[in-house]
Parts: sequence; structure tokens; C-alpha cells
Amino acid sequence: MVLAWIILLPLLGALINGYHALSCRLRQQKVIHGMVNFVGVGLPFVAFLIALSQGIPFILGAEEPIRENLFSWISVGSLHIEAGLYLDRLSTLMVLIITGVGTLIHLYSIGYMKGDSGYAKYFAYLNLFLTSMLILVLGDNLLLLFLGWEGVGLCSYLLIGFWFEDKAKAQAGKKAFIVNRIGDVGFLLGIFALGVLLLPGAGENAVIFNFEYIESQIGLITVSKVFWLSAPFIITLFLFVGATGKSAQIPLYVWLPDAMAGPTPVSALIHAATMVTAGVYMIARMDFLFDVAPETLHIIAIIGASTALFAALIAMVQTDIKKVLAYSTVSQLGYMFLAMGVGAYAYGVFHLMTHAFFKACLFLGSGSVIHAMSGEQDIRKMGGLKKALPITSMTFLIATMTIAGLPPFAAFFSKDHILWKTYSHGHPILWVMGLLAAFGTAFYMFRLYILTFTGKSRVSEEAKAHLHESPFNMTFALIVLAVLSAVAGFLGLPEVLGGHDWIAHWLHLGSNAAEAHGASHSHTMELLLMGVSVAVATFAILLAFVLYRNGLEGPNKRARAMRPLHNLLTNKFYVDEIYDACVVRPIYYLSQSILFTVIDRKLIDEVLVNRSGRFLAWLGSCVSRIQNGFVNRYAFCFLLAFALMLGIWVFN
Amino acid sequence: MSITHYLTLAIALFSIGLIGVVLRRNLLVAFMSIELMLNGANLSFIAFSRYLGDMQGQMAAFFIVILAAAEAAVGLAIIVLLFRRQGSVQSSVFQNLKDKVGV
Amino acid sequence: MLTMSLKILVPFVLILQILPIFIWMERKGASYIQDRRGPNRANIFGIRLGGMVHTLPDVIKLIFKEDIIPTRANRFIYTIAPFISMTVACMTFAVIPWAAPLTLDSGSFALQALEMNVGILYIFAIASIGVYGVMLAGWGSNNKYSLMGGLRASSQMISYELTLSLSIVGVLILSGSLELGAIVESQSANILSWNFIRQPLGCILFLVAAVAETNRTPFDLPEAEAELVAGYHTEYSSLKFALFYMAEYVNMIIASALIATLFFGGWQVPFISTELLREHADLIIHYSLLAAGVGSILGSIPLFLYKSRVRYGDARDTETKKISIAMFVLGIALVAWRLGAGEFFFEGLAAQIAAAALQLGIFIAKILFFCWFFVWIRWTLPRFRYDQLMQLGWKAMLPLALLNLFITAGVYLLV
Amino acid sequence: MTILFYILSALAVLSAVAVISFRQPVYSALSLVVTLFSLAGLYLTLHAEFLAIIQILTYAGAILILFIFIIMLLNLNKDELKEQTPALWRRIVLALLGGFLFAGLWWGVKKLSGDSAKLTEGFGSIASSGKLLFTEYVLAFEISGILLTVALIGALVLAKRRLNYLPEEKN
Repeated sequence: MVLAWIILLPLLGALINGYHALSCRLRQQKVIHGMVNFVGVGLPFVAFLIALSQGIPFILGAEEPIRENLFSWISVGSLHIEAGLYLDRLSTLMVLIITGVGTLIHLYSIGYMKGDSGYAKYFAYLNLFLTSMLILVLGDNLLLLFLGWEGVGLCSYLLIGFWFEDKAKAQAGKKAFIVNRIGDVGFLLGIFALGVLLLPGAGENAVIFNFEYIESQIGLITVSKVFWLSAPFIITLFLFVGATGKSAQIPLYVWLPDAMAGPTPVSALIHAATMVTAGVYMIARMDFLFDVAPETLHIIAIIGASTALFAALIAMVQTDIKKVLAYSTVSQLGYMFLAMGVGAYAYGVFHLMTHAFFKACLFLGSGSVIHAMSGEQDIRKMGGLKKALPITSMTFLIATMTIAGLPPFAAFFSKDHILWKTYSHGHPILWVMGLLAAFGTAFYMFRLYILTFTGKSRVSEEAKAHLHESPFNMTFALIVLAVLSAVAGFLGLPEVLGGHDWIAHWLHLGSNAAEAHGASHSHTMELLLMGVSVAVATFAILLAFVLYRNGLEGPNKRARAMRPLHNLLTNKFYVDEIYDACVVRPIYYLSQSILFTVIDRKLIDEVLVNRSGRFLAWLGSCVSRIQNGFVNRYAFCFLLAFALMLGIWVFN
Repeated sequence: MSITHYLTLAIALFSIGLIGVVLRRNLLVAFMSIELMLNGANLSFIAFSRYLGDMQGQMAAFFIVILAAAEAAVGLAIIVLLFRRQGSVQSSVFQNLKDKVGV
Repeated sequence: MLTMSLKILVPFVLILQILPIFIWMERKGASYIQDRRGPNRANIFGIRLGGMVHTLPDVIKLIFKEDIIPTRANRFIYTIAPFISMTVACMTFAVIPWAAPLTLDSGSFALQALEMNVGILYIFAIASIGVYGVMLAGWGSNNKYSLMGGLRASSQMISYELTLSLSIVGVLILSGSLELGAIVESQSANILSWNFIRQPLGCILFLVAAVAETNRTPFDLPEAEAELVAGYHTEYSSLKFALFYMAEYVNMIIASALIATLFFGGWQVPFISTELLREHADLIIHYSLLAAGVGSILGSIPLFLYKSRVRYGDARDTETKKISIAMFVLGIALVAWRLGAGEFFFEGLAAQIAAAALQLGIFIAKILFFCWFFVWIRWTLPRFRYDQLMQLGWKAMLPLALLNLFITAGVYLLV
Repeated sequence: MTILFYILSALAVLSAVAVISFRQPVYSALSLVVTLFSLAGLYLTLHAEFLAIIQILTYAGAILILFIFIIMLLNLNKDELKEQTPALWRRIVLALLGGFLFAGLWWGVKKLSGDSAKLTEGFGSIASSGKLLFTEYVLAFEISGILLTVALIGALVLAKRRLNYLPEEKN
């Protein structure tokens, strides 16, 4: 039951805070902040401690996973689904990230959400999110994973639309929800395909969606076919469609930039550190299945690289501090999928971890800036904030250098590993795309940093008046995360630099074949590529510095010179417009003209509902004659029926 | 005496009770007829208990008696209430629940 | 068949013999409590026996009065009601043992009409039927005062029946049986094992409830002549009234017998166990007869010399003389017989029967004592108001009976 | 034994018919008492000693008393007792149905045969009944207690005269 407590504690927090929020709302009382803080932050922290106590043996080298069978969830015919928890090295890493970063962000939220009217509600949602996310990573079967998957989707929706009085924000929430549904349909189809494949051959008590069971049946899956395509390809492709939705990959990434409508800590926790990486986790968890589907892996790699480059390009011209970070997230997720696609699962997960640290740090830093600027998010109206926000700018700089891939910060190792694996696995084009994305990353991040924190202040007089450094509980989280993003990379110090590549060995994901394949390249090549990427990053930083050192006039002039390209980028390649024209409008038209007026109004409302209602009313008026309120007559009917039954019995 | 005799008597009591319920409009008498039916059932339980040499039937009868007591308490209270409202215990008086369309 | 009819007959006769004594006790007791002389007129050849003879003309009077049936009364129900009351009252005595069971060769022979293992329940079952008499009398008279009296009486009896039955559950727990013979046996160790010592609260509750159950003062609301126009028997006269009247007294005798049986050892002779009694029955009877003879000789002398201040001018004036002479003769005869014939020598069945006779005597003495108790409280205590009566029954006695049950059960469980 | 059975069952059936025939509910109730007593006697012939006593104690001694009590309380006059008798054809149909009911059930019953089981020690006695009640049926027993309490409170609440609210309707 130890593992269950990791999940139950945040759930308890969610229930308590949710009840508190509801009851306070009904009684029109103020929420008790102390209690909300204590429950909302304390319980995840305890969950983190429990997770740590369970995870330390794994970190020290234990291999045997912990299994906990909670209860029989669904048992229909030969289909058995157990609610069981499963903790191995991968989920240990995830649980520690979720609870650890989660606790820090909860702590940060105390300061950030201070004075908000939905304070208790916010913490209830956030705790519920942690619960769902923990179910996602701790579940020992695909359905439990899916439960968590949907749960985090729900929480994401609730938190993006947290300030639902603002229509745009509410719609951003809906957009996220609907786009995610599209992905989830794919995910469900994948589960169904898997179930259809495994169920006929399942034994008496086989738990067919259990990861370990699926792994044991991998031989069967490999040789099977769904229609005329190979089963692993279909299944993994469907699962990957789910992942593109949740992890914001092309073509379903459009919701993530809009998701920045939610409170900034939410963006940090859900839309950067944890939820959006669920797809990566899912692929890492099902590595054995993806390994036997090389076609899917190719698709994943291509989509990952494209997303990385595509998002990086868009990010270069964004002016909203959070939008830049949002596209950056999409781009970094692309890296992770690239890693998955080339079979370097461990490095994808490694990047996931470092990304969790530095992107959370960046988001929280931006949150601190927004907090200080009283809600202003446009970087054109910032500048020179270094003096007012020393700690924020310092941590932000560290995180920026990390994401830019400067050694020895964490992302240098993780990102470089990915690029190296891409190259060494024989995908030079993808490697070039990744490299370009790295260039873009370094450029837009330093553009962001320079415009925000250095140079002349463009802050309005009004905002200047209460410019202030954030309180300690916010900066504490920043500092911790900055330190982590600075040093976490050493967990994966590559062998070529004298390290042991500890994390990859520790996670031990994917088939050994992929590892062996990479070993054919020389160390010299690896060092060379490393040098190239550092050089590219440095060049990008210098470029950003040169361009934006003196404020916005210069860049604006140049933007006007390249108007078509600039427009294309600021309008995000017109993807939203294309979707609107291709998908939304046809569906809307179809619904309005056919489904609503003809089918719903005419057929369902009139013919089916009203007619049947009138028919029943008529029938009732006929039958109600029998109900004459005369008890003896009722008794007589009773006798009659009794005699009838008796007669049937006798004459049979 | 074989069990059939006892059961025949039980059936007779039950049938008489049922006819009473249908026939009589005096709620009190109808109620007593229900008691008759219960007694018929009780007798069959006890007869079977003896027939099978198993006390379970007697226990069932015992609980039926308890049930009858509870039923009588509540039922008679309702009859008193009805009498207070309408000044009658004739079931034909209480037709408030009939549907307006019918009759 | 003979023994069976004998067994049924004995308690019946017993009741009917105690009845006049009880009525005499009531009348005489009332008059002494009220500081007056009581019945002293009726006599047979001048012999009044302290007014005991008065019962005879009372009965004759009741029988020969006009039997009125109100015109609008429901004849059948009106007539049947007193019979129900009386029959039911007499039936109860069937399960009360009046002496220790005889040990015969063929087994144990219980000295009670019915040996049922549901004995106590039988009593309550029959007693609950007694309510019918009262209710039907009230309803059948077609008189609203009778009807109200009947309702009053029946609700009172139903209410107190609960306490009555609950208060003895403690006794049942202690004796582990519902059979009255067994209950008496369980009190046989010594006087300390009588249930009024072990169950004081239950005993008091039972006493009070029994008084209420028999419609006696202070709970005689059903027939409160002074305030409430009598009760269910307002319209009754003659023998039917006599039946109600007798039923009430029979009920009291039953109640006394029950109190004696349940709480005061039944037929147990204090300090003398049945075995001891059987062993020495001959001696005890011999010496008690002798003592009776000597006593009556000694008693006849002052009685003969007694001069009443009241002169009636008829045979009553010489009553004391006649009685003292009779006593003297009887005493001489007894003493002569006992001394002449020598001691008895009982053995086996004879000894058992002798012991049973002694126990029966003790039992009758106990019954009479509790009958006197009824008389005593009737003429001592004032009457309750009806709501007070109900409050006492439901809010005081019933919880107390439950408490008694809990305590008894708890102690029984622990010890 | 046989004679006893026939006497008692004749009594039971006759009084049961009387229950549903009398116009006057008091007579019905009294007839029902007779039925109950004859049934108690029949229980005795079936060695159900405990239930026979319970039958008298609870049924005759409490439930029927309650009935008569209520009848007396309502004290219905002649007009109120007048009942509209159903039409003749209805009565005939009813009689036929009742006869069919009896015949059908009897048809089912008559197939039972064979001797009764051997009597065990203490069959139907209060001790064995008590043992069963407090072991196998203890839950049912406790629930019966709750049921009776609920019925008590329910009857009280129902029949209590409301003084201030819900004025009595007179039509």
C-alpha cells in the first residue's frame, strides 16, 4: 500500500481543498489560506518523501520492480483488468520529477496565486492533477495509464480555463480539451487494437493490458497483422497519435501555446514539466513494442525533428514571454520524440528530466516577471528588469544557458546525446534539422533574456511603481530548479567526456541492438559533433546579442525588410487558420445545416421525442381508466393475476 | 394427520382472506382478511416445519407474527387518520388517487 | 384421566375457597383500617365467624337480583363478556404449582394442572385475553360511559402488561426456565435465594404492575365509582356483575399466587427443604395437630368468659359461648386422638403427600398474605389521575424494567 | 388427534368465513379471535408449542385487541357500517375465482405425501426456538426489533393529533 499512498495523498488534498472551496463558496466565506497551503503543499511533499523512500533503492541499483495489486477493476468474461501499481526505474524517475517539481511549484503557487478568488479551488485542481499524473506513471497497465492520461487532460482543461470569466481563456481550455480528444481517440484505438489482438489468446486469469503481460506476448504481436498492416506498426502508430495530442507534436500541437492562458505555475507544471511529457513516458514505457515497429519509429523521429525546428522558428518572433516559452516547450518535446524515434529512449527520458527542471525554472521565472509587472506579458514592454529582479534574472539566465545547450549545463548533455544518437543511427537530415532547431533555441532564448532583463527599461511608469522581487517561497523554487538544471546533466556525462553515461545505463531502455548500432561510430566523431553544436549555440547567442542589444528599433526595421517571412512566422505559419478552414468550418457547417436542423430538430425532437411522448400520453390516458382509486378493484386485479399465474402453473 | 390436511386448511384460510380483501369495503374488515391470509401462510409454514422436522419454518412463522404486529400498528394508525379526515372507513370513500380522465 | 381431572379440579376449588376468605378480608380489613366494625349482622344460628358468614347472603343477593340487559345493548356480547373475564381468570391458575412434585415409581408427578415448558408465557397469553372481557363489556353495553371505561381499562391493562412481563425476565434469566415449577425449584436453596432478594427491583415492579393489571387502587381508574361513573360494568347487574366482581378477586388471587411463586419461593416452606419436610412430616403434623388442640382448648376459655358490651337481643349474643364450647370440644378431641393414637408414621408416598399438604398450606398462607397486601394498599393509597397512571407506566416502570433486565443480564453474564 | 384436527379446522374455516361475512367489524374481530385460537390449537397438534403461545399472546392478545380497540375508538354507527354490496355477477365471479384459487392450490398441495419427519428432542419448544433465534436468525431478530420500534414510532406520529399545523379537513 506504500505506492498507493503516493497517489492517495494528493487525492486527499484535492478532496479536502475541493470540499473547502465548495463549502466556502456556498456559505460565502473566505477560504482559510493556512489550511489550504498546509494541505495543498504538505500532502504532495509527503508524497514526494514516500516516493523518495521507495525510489532510493532503485537509484542505488535495485532492479526488481515493486508491484502492488490494489483491487480487481474490471472483470468481464475473460477480460480481467486489475488496478495495480508498478514502480521501476523509469517510473521512479517520473514520480520523483512529478512529486518533487510538483511540490516546488505548489510552494511557488502560494505566492503567485495569493489573493485570487479561487485559491482553494486552484490547489484542489493542482492536487488532482498530481493524482492523475501519478496514476499515469504508476499504473501497471495500459488502461490505468489511460485513466491518468484522461485525468491530467481534465485537470489541464480545468486549469487552463481557471479564469473562465475571460472568454478567451475559457476557449483556450476548450481548445486544449478538444485537440487532446482527437489524440485520445487514437490512443484508445491503439488500446483496442492491442486488446483485440491479445484477448483471444489470453489465459484464464491473464491481465492483458498489463505492461509485463504485453511484453511477454511481444512475439505474438510481432507476427500478427491488423488488416494488411503489421500489428506493431498499427498499434504504435495509434498510440503515437495519442502522444502527439498530449505532448503537442505536429499536427496536434496547436493547443499548447493557447494553454498559456492558465496561471503560470500551471504552465510550468502541466504544460512544461509533467503532463506534456506523458507521451514520451508512454513510449519509453512501451519501448519493447516500439522497438518492433521501426516504421513508426521513423515517423516519430521525423515528426519530432520537424516539430523541434518548426516550433523553434515560430518562437523566434513571438513577443509574449509565455508564448516564447510555450513554443520552446513544443520544440523541446520535439527533441524528446526525436530521441524516441531514433531508439535512444533513455536520452529522451534524460532530456525529459532536464527539461522538466530548466523549463519549470524558466516558466516560474517568467511567472515571477509577470507577477512583478502586474500581469504584463509582452516582452516589448519590459527590459532592464535585472536590477529589480536579481534572483529571478539570475536563475533565468542559468536556465536560459541550460536550454541553449551551453556546457556544462544539463541540456547540453541531454540534447547533445540526442543529436549524436540521431546522427549515429544514420539520420543525417534529421540531425541537421535538430541542429538548426538548437540554433533557433539558443537564439530565441537569449533574445527573450536580453529583451526582458537587460538594456534600457521600456516598462510603463505605472508598472514601474510596484516592480518588486518575488517573495521567498517563489524564489526558493526558482533557485532549487536553477541549481538542478545546472547540475542534473552530470547524471548523463557521456563516456567520451570521461563520464559513464550513468542515466542511460541506469534506465536501460530499448533493445540492446540500438545501443550496439550506435557503437560503430568513433569517439572522434562524437566529439566533433559536440563541438559543432556548441559552436552553433554560441553563434546563435552572439547573433541574438548583436541584434537585440540596443532594444527593438533595429530588429523592427529588419523585420519590415523581410515582411513576408516575418508575417509567416508571427502568424505561426497560419496553422490555426488552416485548421479552421479545413476542419472547423466544414464541421460547423455540417452541424448547423444538416445535423441540427434536419436530424436533431426534425427527426429527433419532432418525430422521436415529441411523437413518442404524445403517444405515451395517449396510452397513459387509456390505461389510467384502470386506476380508479378503488382499493378493492386493485385487490381484485391482484387476485385475477394470481389466479392467472396459478392457472398457468396448474395447466402446465 | 398428513401435511396435506393442514395445507388444505391453510389454503382455505388464505383464499377466504383474499376474497375478503376483494369483497369488503370496510377497511377494518379488509385488514382482518389480510390477517387471515397471513395466518394461512403461517399455518403452512408450521405444517411444513413439522413435515420436514426442521425448525426453520417455525422461525419464518415467528417473524410473520412480528411483521403482522408492526403492520397492524401502522395500518390501524392510518385507518384512524383516514377516519379523522373523512369520517368513514369505507374504502370507496378514499378515491383521491384516481385519475381524472378515467371513471 | 382421574388424576388429570383431579389436577384440574384442585386449583379451581382452591381458588373458589380462597375467594370468600379474600372478600371477607377485604371487607373486614377495610373496616378496621377505617376504624369501624364491618360486616357483623349475617349469622347462622347466631354464628357470624367475624363476618365471614356475610359472604353467603352476598352471593344470594347477587344471584337473585334482577338481571337487566339494556334494550339497545348488544345482547350476545353483553352476555359473553363477564364469562370471558371469569373463565380467563380461572384458567391462569393451571400452570401454578402448589406443592413439590411427587416422586413416583413411574416418574415425577407435578402438582399443577398443566406442566408446560412455556408456563409463564401461558399465563401472559391467557391474561392478555382477559382484556377482551373488559373491552367487550364496555362496548356491548352501548353506553358511552361504559365504552370509555372499557377503553380506559383496556389501555391501562395493555400498558401495564408490558412492565409485568418485562419485570420477570430477570427471574427467568436466573432460573433459566419458563416453567413455574422450575422457577420455584431454583429458589429452593434457602430463604436468601428467593427471588425478592435477588430481584428486588423486579419484585417491586411486578407488584405495582400486578396491582395495575387487576385494576385495583391506586390504579382503579377503570372502575372509579366516585369520579368516573364506574366503568365497563356500569350496566351490569346480578350474576353477570357477580362474575366481574369475582373475576377481579380471582385475578388478584392469581396475582398473589404469581408473586408468591415468582418472588417468594412458591410452596417452599422457609428454612425447611422438601427432603427434610418429607422425612419429618409425621412429626410435624403430629405436633402441629397437638398444638392446635391445646391451643383451641386454651383459647376457648377466655372466649367463653368474654362479655360483649353490645346486646343484639337475638342468637348473636350467645355466639362466643357456642364457639368456645365447640373449640373446647374439638380441642379435647384432637388432643385425645393424638395422645391416644400415638405418633404418625408416614413413609414413601404418604410422607410425600403429607409434605405436599404442608407446602400447600404454606402456599395458601403466602397467597393470603399477598391478598391482604392488596387490601392493605387499596385502603391506604389515593387514586392516580389517568395521565399520571400512563406516565408512570410508560415513562417510569417500563424503563426501570428494562434497566432491571440489563443489570440482571449483565451480572448473570459476569458471574 | 384426528377428531381434534377436524374440530379445530372446521372451527377455523367457519370463523374465517364469519370474519368476512359479518357487517359489524366487532363480530368480525371476534370471529378472527376464534380462528386464531383454533389455529393455536392446530399449532399444538403440530408440536409448535412456542408458536401456539405466541399466536395467542401476540395475535389474539395484542393485535386483535388493537383492532377491537380501534373499532371501539372509532365507534362507527349504523350508517357508517352500511356497505355497498358488489353486483351479483361480481360476487359470482369472485366466488368462482376464489374456488379456482383454492382448487389450484390444493391441486399443487395434494401431491405431497409421505410421513412427517421424526420428532427431534425439543422440537418446537421455547428453548430450541430461542437457540435458533439467537444464533442463526439473530440478525433477523434484531431487525425485527428495529422494525417494531419503527412501527411504534410511525404509528405514534401518524395517529397523533396535530394541534397547530395541518388543520383537519372536513368535507
